[in-house]
Amino acid sequence: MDVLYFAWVRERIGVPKERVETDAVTVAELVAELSAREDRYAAAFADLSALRVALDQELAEFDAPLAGVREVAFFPPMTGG
Amino acid sequence: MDVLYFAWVRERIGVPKERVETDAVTVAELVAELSAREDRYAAAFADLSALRVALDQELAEFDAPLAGVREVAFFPPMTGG
Amino acid sequence: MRIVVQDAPFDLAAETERFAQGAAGAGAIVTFTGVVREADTGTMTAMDIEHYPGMTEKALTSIAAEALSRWDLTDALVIHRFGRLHTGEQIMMVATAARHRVAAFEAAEYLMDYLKSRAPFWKKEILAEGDAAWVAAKDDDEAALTRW
Amino acid sequence: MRIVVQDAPFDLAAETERFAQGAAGAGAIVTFTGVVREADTGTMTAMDIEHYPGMTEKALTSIAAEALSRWDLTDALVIHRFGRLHTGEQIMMVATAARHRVAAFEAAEYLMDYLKSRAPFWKKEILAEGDAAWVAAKDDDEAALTRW
Repeated sequence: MDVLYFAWVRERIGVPKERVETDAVTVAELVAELSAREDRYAAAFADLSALRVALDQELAEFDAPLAGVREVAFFPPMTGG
Repeated sequence: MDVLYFAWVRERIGVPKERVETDAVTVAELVAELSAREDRYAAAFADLSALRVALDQELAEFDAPLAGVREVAFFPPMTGG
Repeated sequence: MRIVVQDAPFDLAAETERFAQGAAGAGAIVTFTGVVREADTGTMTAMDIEHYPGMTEKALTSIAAEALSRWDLTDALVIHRFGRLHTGEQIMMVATAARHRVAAFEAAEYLMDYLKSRAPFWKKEILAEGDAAWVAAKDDDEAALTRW
Repeated sequence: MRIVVQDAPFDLAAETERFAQGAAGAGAIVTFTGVVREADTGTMTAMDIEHYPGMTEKALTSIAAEALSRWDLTDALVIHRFGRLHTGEQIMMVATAARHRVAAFEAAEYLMDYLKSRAPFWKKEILAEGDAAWVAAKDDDEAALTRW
């Protein structure tokens, strides 16, 4: 699946987008898998309460299932307007 | 003093403005004096709850004193905007 | 603060632009525009707006000054027309500018609520059949004032 | 309903005029315009607005559709820019048209509240010293959603 990062999450991880092959069942499992991979992920995902996640461009919860999802995005709380 | 009428009060009384010589101490006394004068005034002032009064261009109550007032205006509740 | 009472139409685009350009330091600008719409019964052809020259300007100035003192506004504008207006014509506008959006919204609603019930304007609907009817004040409009 | 997401400036006067002309049957038109203002500390020179292409348009469309279904609106407009903006530039606008003023005001505030916290935009303040800081979401903005 495609994993996208925005704002300081993008800056901390160092790329705006990457292709990730995973067997993670939920978002939380994907986060754990990425965090275990490298420090920059662990740093970005250290406080999930400061993060939001979208699945196929719809806001979702961290316990949401990834089945059928093509695009996951992580970002801080939004500040539009 | 000058007495002004607006909207349906003006239509019912038949003039937009007139000069009134009066010894009325309050607005209510002036209303009673005018109502006693002719039917068209009595008709216009029949229901004071449907009327508003301004003294020298400031909204006032019907028991307000007329001392020093140069301009009295009677009109229905306002419908601006 | 600018208060305009006139029978001529106003240019909504130009007034909005002018207000926005003058709103230095503001982060939020709210405008409200009132338009003569078809009556709910659908037979209205025009609206006559009567007002109380002199008191109108005083009342609008006092309402706008109160808004400026209650909220942290950088500016406020009120334009209100009188005379005969036809369906689709713009009757009036208010604009508020503030650092933050909540103040701009609240102050604009305050201006509208007071302008509806405390500025000396009276509307008469001119109906297609040649009849005419004064618009009655709404209890809702009077009740809206208790919010502030 | 019209949703625009672009990096180019928009013409507030022209957009307001166009929206008002298209608002047939509306008696009330509300606009909100957001402007890049000086930071409270006063050292900001510009603002970078990042967004999530694709999701942004979807989120704004969904927020506007919800507003149209909750209130008796005749139309709604959302324009939001992204990219680098300087102090005094207009970031975004919303407009609502309705038969009655309360619906137009409430729907505009609803659009703003949701757009602040549920549309994927992120602001970064570019400071005079060459530093930059992401704008943190405000608890107040999240709390504002509970009103609806």
